[in-house]
Amino acid sequence: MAGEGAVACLGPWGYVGAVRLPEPLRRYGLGAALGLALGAGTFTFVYGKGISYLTNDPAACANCHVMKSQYDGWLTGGHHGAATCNDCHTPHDVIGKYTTKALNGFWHSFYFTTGTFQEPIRMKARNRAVTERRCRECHTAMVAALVGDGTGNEFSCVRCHHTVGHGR
Amino acid sequence: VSIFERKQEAREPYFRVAEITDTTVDPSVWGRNFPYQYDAYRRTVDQIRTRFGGSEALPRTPSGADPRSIVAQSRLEEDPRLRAMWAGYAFAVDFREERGHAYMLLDQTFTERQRAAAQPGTCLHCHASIYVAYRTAGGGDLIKGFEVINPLPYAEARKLVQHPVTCIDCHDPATMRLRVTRPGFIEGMRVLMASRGERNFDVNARATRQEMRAFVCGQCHVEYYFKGPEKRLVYPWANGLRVEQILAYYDSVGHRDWVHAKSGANVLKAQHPEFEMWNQGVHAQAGVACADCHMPYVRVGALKVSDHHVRSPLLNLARACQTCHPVSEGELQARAVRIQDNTYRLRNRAMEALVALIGDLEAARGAGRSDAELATARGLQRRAQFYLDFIEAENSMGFHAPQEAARILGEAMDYARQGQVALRDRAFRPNLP
Amino acid sequence: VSIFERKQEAREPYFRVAEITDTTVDPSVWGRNFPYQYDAYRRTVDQIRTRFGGSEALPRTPSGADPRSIVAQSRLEEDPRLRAMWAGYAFAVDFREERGHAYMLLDQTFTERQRAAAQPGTCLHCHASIYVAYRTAGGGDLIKGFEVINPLPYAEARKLVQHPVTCIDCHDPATMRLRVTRPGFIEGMRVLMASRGERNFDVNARATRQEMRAFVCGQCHVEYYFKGPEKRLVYPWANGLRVEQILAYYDSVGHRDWVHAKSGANVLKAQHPEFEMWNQGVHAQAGVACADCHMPYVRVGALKVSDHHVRSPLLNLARACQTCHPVSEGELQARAVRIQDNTYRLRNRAMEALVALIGDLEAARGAGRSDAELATARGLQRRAQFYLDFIEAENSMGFHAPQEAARILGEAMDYARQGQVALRDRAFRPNLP
Ligand code: HEC
Ligand code: HEC
Ligand code: HEC
Ligand code: HEC
Ligand code: HEC
Ligand code: HEC
Ligand code: HEC
Ligand code: HEC
Ligand code: HEC
Ligand code: HEC
Ligand code: HEC
Ligand code: HEC
Ligand code: HEC
Ligand code: HEC
Ligand SMILES: [Ca+2]
Ligand SMILES: [Ca+2]
Repeated sequence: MAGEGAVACLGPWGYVGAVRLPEPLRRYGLGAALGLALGAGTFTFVYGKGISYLTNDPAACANCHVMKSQYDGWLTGGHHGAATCNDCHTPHDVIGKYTTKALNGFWHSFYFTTGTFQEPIRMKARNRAVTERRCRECHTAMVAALVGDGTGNEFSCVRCHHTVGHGR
Repeated sequence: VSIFERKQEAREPYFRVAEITDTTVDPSVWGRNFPYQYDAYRRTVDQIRTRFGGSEALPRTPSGADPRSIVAQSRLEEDPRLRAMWAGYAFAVDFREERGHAYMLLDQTFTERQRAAAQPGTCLHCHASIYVAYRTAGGGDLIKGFEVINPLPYAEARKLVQHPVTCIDCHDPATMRLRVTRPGFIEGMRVLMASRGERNFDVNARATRQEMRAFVCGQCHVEYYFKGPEKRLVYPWANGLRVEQILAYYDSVGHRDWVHAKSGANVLKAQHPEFEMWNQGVHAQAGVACADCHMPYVRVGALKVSDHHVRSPLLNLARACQTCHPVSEGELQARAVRIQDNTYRLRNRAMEALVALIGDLEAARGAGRSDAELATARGLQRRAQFYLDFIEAENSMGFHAPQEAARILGEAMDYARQGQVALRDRAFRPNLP
Repeated sequence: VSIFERKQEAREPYFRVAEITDTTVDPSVWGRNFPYQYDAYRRTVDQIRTRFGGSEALPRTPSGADPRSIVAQSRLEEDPRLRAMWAGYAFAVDFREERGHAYMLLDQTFTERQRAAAQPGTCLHCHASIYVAYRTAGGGDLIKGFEVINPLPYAEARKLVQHPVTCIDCHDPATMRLRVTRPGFIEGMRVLMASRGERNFDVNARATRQEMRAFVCGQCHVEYYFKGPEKRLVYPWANGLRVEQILAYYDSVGHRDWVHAKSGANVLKAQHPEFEMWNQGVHAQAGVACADCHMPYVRVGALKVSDHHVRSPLLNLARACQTCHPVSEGELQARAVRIQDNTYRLRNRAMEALVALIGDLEAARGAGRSDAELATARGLQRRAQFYLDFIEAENSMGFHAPQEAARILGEAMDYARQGQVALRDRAFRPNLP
């Protein structure tokens, strides 16, 4: 992910990864924008129920209307009784889980408030990798025979199962 | 914008501040109730070019006869073979890339085609907000008004309208539901459905919402002709929407648009059959409507509204395509352009074949061969030319139905080359559909 | 059990009861380790017909020369025009619909084409599990063995193999990872990639897992020819995979498959270019591989495995298509068949054009016209015929790349009809690509 317009991102638990800078940061410069970002992001995080990120209740995600279509899709989808949003969108381990939540919570709040995100919302590489891992964790038995070649050269579940979470 | 406003918006989509009725033509009045749609609607003045679509803004010196200071690029200059194809018809004089809806009335009024031939009021059916004018002229009756305005000289009819297509042409003012207001389409759908065994089809009563998202466009983006001295606008769909079905219709009523100046053949001009071609593609089969790609949803705060800046989806790939195709914009662009490039190459081959046949016919005529001797080849020119023009005139360069576009161009070559054989061999019996 | 062992178990759901090595040809041995795959693999004996694919099981009376009691339907009887197209070549004697992998060795051994012409060992490259035989014949060297077996008379080479394609041809026995074992494909990919600027391309080292899911099939489902007296199997990809690039290659090396019996033209036979055509379609562009559709995952108990019953996806729509396209089976069937019907109609038109040209050439020859006079038309026949046969021989009836199939058939008609013009007009200059 690192590259032009990217910075190393420090999460609450230290170095997490490189994050592509959003358009306003690239445009107005890092320093000036960061203060604004933190302010706006924190504000939304609190008022806009960004705290939802810390719960496991899918309805909480739908606090943001831009998550509504996923929520609606999930309600009627095959995983409704099986997996919540966070089951697919946050890592299993505790640190990874809250790092992801914090990062997503912060950035989503930021984007939501500034309205600068691109639509339709598309899952980005970091979150995609999280989700791909989550499929394999729940469906280990089912797909053991497919992904067990140990090369790490595995292919994407979502390539075929792009509709599982909430349809499209 | 603060988050308070966002939550607010979700609950209160719009206020009806202005009264709009079934006679409110002026879009700025509607725009007071629906500012997002109106603002976007006005942006159809933008001119940006894509590889095969959009349009280029070319400056010109305004004249008395044509006050436009900006026009779109000339397609005749881009490909002079078009002049050979249309020799003797007004299209050989002036034919430009089409641009946004904002220009439709202007471009129609001032195209040189107006001066090359006398045009009737019928033209306005698709270039103006004419719904209210029809109703007024018909004393409340839409169809009657249509019949009154069609035969008027263009200049006279032109005085009855002021706006390009506006809100009232696609929307019911009371409910904002989509509706079709164009007699040509209403009657065209009736004959089409009759050919499929459904009598007295009433499109406004029967169409689903999703169908309406294509039908409002099908009001104008279709092949058409002017029937008889009353210049009635007719969509030639009595046998179906495929090119051979349309040609069969024209053959059955003995219609020709003009006599080709070089070859003497009775030929036809195809015009923007987007609706017909879209119907042959996998998108239509999957229920994807024009508005899904050309007016995709765009979020304004908490609201989702249809982007009334109708334009090339290639200028708007994320919204126009990514909702359905979860791949990058670059990849989507590549898929579309590959289809278009393939079509374009084949179109050029077909153009070569047609121009060769026209050249042969011209030579044979010059050599004094009789009409009887030329009849078969002329018939083949009529067919080849209509097929080729069907794709040439269709504005997506094959995207709306890639396989069908290639099929039609392929057949066009078959007919054109058979015409060349026929000219050289009187015993030759062509293979028609 | 330690947690480590548990993880191991989960990763390896099979019990390796039989030892398999890089010389284990017999699939039943592999089948002891991988029973689900083996059981499905054996079901390729099934014969069910779809509109344009699958195959029909026709009973016949076995004879000494041909002991088969069931064969697939004859394509020559379905369309006798094929005999005219292939006049003078073994394909005009016997050509049948292809059926499941289980039959490949049998059908090759007993096709009447074997009696119509002497065939070399090369044939076995794609009809037998020949990997071990190549290595053995080459003293451990795959390519050397290939070079040894190619020029042998078929009957002699035939003794070196026993099985149709088996596990070892696509899998590494140690890791079960996919690999390609066919010299023709390995060398074909090398020249193809060289033409794109990559030297010494090693497909087994470089391909991704997803690519391999198509490459294992591309080992055989491709256009090919036998080069020189050493009968080396060559995939004609030095310029690229498109039909005109392949023809340009054949032209550049001066290759012909035979001299046409009726027309005297130096013609080519196209054969099953599934891999090449798939490459031109939107599925390949989107990274969808052969195995995704022809070997979709299937649940067996708590596991899912690749369906080794390789067959028409139209017999298995739910698994083959619905995961990616969440619409009904009826709708998927309709989309596929519409593409195929369009291709089929165009193929028939192109066949008419080609047969007409062949007829004209035959007549001109009968009338004693010189080779020089016939040269242009014969060249056009070669081109038209190769294009048409490229789609005729491709087994998806256009599905793998709908627009490209129509494009190629369209051009085939253009060339065939130009050939007819050329025969009637010595001054005619054809329009080539
Ligand atoms: C504060 C409002 C808000 C809440 C609450 C919210 N989201 Fe989002 N979400 C957004 C916005 C805005 C974006 C688009 C950001 C972008 O495109 O980078 C987004 C994007 C996403 C993405 C894709 C973006 C990526 O970077 O991959 C996922 C997955 C997602 N949200 C899941 C969730 C889940 C799971 C929850 C609940 C635990 C949730 N969201 C709650 C506003 C929110
Ligand atoms: C928290 C555990 C969990 C996670 C994470 C998870 N699944 Fe599942 N999944 C299940 C369970 C349990 C079922 C069975 C549901 C049922 O039968 O109602 C299921 C059902 C399915 C099904 C069949 C039903 C359907 O919706 O089509 C598919 C396919 C599937 N999962 C794929 C995936 C993929 C792909 C991912 C990752 C993107 C994933 N799963 C993530 C637990 C999970
Ligand atoms: C069974 C797994 C699963 C569950 C449960 C799930 N998702 Fe997803 N989600 C996915 C997958 C897979 C994608 C990527 C889809 C794609 O690329 O086509 C995705 C993508 C997204 C995106 C980005 C939009 C996009 O299409 O890329 C958002 C936002 C999102 N999910 C939110 C949610 C919310 C909110 C919930 C709970 C209501 C939820 N998800 C539940 C698997 C899941
Ligand atoms: C699946 C998406 C899709 C659908 C559905 C669709 N179109 Fe298009 N349309 C396109 C694309 C892509 C182009 C090519 C634009 C370009 O070349 O810039 C195009 C081009 C056009 C153009 C020329 C645009 C220009 O910029 O010059 C017109 C007019 C048009 N379409 C009208 C229609 C009509 C009318 C319908 C319905 C009957 C329709 N389209 C359905 C995607 C679509
Ligand atoms: C009343 C007739 C009418 C209706 C209804 C109509 N159009 Fe058009 N459209 C036109 C005309 C006329 C032009 C060309 C204007 C010009 O070149 O001056 C045009 C141009 C376009 C263009 C080309 C824009 C460009 O930049 O080249 C697109 C795209 C388009 N229309 C799509 C649609 C879609 C989608 C709908 C339905 C939602 C629709 N149209 C409804 C008459 C109409
Ligand atoms: C059935 C609907 C319809 C009718 C009737 C119609 N047009 Fe159009 N016209 C369109 C559409 C749709 C476009 C945009 C697509 C295109 O240009 O191919 C267009 C584009 C144009 C353009 C801009 C592009 C160009 O051709 O230079 C001109 C000028 C024009 N029309 C003039 C006329 C004239 C003059 C008449 C009457 C003789 C007429 N139109 C009748 C629908 C119509
Ligand atoms: C060429 C046809 C056309 C014209 C002209 C047009 N609209 Fe629309 N409009 C549509 C379509 C298509 C939709 C989507 C309706 C649906 O999905 O049912 C729409 C939807 C709407 C909606 C519903 C909310 C939304 O955005 O989806 C409003 C409000 C609206 N239009 C207002 C207007 C106004 C105001 C004007 C004039 C400035 C206008 N429209 C002109 C075709 C048109
Ligand atoms: C509302 C949904 C929707 C939208 C919007 C949409 N598509 Fe599609 N597209 C489909 C469906 C459905 C298919 C059929 C195959 C499938 O089921 O995935 C398809 C097929 C295609 C194909 C296959 C080629 C063919 O035969 O036509 C291409 C290429 C494509 N789309 C590109 C685009 C592009 C580019 C856009 C935007 C301009 C777009 N699509 C917009 C749903 C959509
Ligand atoms: C997206 C799905 C898809 C992909 C990818 C695909 N095919 Fe096919 N294939 C089909 C369909 C559908 C048919 C038509 C079957 C029929 O007519 O019964 C077909 C037909 C065939 C046939 C003839 C089958 C018969 O029953 O007679 C062969 C052989 C074949 N494909 C090989 C391949 C090869 C090799 C590849 C990769 C290079 C490939 N296919 C990629 C869907 C696919
Ligand atoms: C070693 C050569 C070889 C390989 C590797 C190979 N095929 Fe085949 N395939 C054949 C031959 C030969 C036939 C025809 C057998 C016959 O008719 O007797 C065939 C037939 C088929 C058929 C037609 C079945 C029918 O019912 O008509 C399909 C589909 C097919 N192959 C797909 C594939 C796919 C997919 C792959 C890769 C996963 C593949 N093949 C790999 C040689 C091969
Ligand atoms: C490059 C790989 C390849 C080579 C070399 C090859 N085949 Fe095939 N053959 C195939 C494939 C793939 C099929 C199935 C597809 C088809 O029939 O079009 C097939 C099908 C057949 C069939 C069944 C269908 C029919 O044509 O009647 C026969 C018989 C056959 N081949 C004989 C031969 C003979 C004899 C030779 C040598 C002269 C040969 N093959 C060389 C790949 C090959
Ligand atoms: C024509 C090629 C071909 C042949 C022959 C073949 N396979 Fe496979 N096999 C595949 C493909 C393709 C996959 C999918 C591999 C992947 O996705 O990486 C596969 C996957 C497998 C897997 C991994 C699990 C799964 O089902 O995806 C096993 C185990 C396997 N095959 C066993 C066998 C056995 C045993 C035989 C012989 C009876 C055999 N294969 C013959 C092509 C083949
Ligand atoms: C090439 C396409 C493809 C890929 C990649 C793929 N799957 Fe599947 N998957 C399928 C198909 C097809 C089925 C249906 C099998 C059946 O119905 O017998 C399936 C079935 C399943 C099921 C069982 C659904 C049920 O009905 O209970 C689960 C769970 C699942 N897949 C999970 C995964 C996971 C996890 C991955 C990634 C490791 C994955 N899949 C990758 C195509 C795919
Ligand atoms: C692994 C995913 C996958 C599988 C399996 C698959 N498709 Fe597709 N298909 C696609 C994608 C991706 C496209 C491109 C358009 C899009 O993005 O939706 C597409 C496009 C199409 C189109 C548009 C026409 C074109 O240009 O080729 C048709 C028709 C279609 N698929 C039918 C089928 C059928 C029938 C099957 C099963 C035999 C099938 N597909 C299997 C992913 C798949
Ligand atoms: Ca344009
Ligand atoms: Ca078959």
